[in-house]
Amino acid sequence: MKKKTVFIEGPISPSFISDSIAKHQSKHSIGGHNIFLGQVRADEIEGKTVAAIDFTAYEDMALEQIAEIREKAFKTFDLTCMHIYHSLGKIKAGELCFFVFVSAKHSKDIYAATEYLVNIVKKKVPIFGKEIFEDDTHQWKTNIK
Amino acid sequence: MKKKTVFIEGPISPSFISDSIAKHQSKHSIGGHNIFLGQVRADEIEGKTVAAIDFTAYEDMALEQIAEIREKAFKTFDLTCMHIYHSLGKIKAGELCFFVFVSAKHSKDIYAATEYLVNIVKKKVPIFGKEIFEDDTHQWKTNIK
Amino acid sequence: MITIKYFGMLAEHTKCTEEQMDFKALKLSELVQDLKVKYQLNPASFHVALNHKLVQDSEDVTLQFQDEIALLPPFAGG
Amino acid sequence: MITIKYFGMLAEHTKCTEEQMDFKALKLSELVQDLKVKYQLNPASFHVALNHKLVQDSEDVTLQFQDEIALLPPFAGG
Repeated sequence: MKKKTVFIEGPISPSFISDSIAKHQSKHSIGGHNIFLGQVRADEIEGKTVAAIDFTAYEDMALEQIAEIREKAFKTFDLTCMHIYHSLGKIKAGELCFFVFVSAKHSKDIYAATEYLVNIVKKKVPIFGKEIFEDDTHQWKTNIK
Repeated sequence: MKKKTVFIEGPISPSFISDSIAKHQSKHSIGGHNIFLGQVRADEIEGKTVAAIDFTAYEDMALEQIAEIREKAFKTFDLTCMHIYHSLGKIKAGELCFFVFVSAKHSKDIYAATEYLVNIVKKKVPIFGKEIFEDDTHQWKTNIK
Repeated sequence: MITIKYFGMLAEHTKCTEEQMDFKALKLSELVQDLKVKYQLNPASFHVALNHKLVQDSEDVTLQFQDEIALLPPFAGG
Repeated sequence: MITIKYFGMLAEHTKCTEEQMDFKALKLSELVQDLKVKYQLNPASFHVALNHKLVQDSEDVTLQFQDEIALLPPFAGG
């Protein structure tokens, strides 16, 4: 299974996103793109405010999981392209940490595809997040409620 | 009803999109963004290939319709921000002509909100498109099948 | 004064994007009928908007001074 | 040789991200039990992966030479 670049050290910059968009402009069969961006929220938890999330991952396993997820999504949805990027390291509130980008001839499938990818990455990919508060204490983020 | 900027002369550039994204990084209550981008396809129709679409609009009516659509969408979906941009003029194959951008605290509603906005703009907003073929003949695009 | 606007393939067909006519207290349906005859329009090819709102039944509407009418072919945004 | 990796709050708790031990033909469940005792781990706080795959039932698995085991706390991507 081909392993594509997924992890990016530091925040995902708006210019990285526009470069990705620009690269798809030579593909003249694409009619619609859908993009999800995850942004670090300054959540307030018991009176303390999240200043940043420090992400780590079990990278070997994560890349295998994402390769499987990609393969399944291409079978499930009618897509031309699919890209998944996630930040590692300390991402401050307001910065972007997660970028899912799907493209297709017609827009029908793209919303469901993006939603599926975002949710399954949160659920199945071994990424860990330390929520660092403004007072430098921390707690461990969890996607399981 | 407030009328926001919607129409952009010429294609929507990737850097316009990254600027829009960057502007939302100061809003620390936002956890997720969803973006739709419409790209002009080089469709083949009876042996001829679409080289560009020349968009025009009944602007006064379109802005009123979009203001109503925005108001309804804010009532229907739990969103922090919503932006809708559409190109006017000649947009070449591969260029972007339609940009819908929603942001929310949580990602739950954002996919459905984007899909709703894209589809209702196509259906209800008086925008017209002349598909210009490579041989300079044309036909009028229609969203009604 | 009444303003009539044409868009897209209708503007191409009428060779006109906007025209004005003296005010008469016509029904909107009568005006549209006159325009169909004048430009030989296919009635299935357009909707009518009055002052930026689509009109469902132009029989019910009597023109007011300074109304803006628009003949709209199928929409094609996106 | 067997490699054991710790992530997130578990790495914080064990003060260790990776350790190696000599190969023994243990059941995976026995190894995990040893680690729970060694580090006083709450069994509800992690899943176990073997060679990059989550293990449903570590009773069923006997360790092979050069296996990579990982103790994974709840995922938090996105």
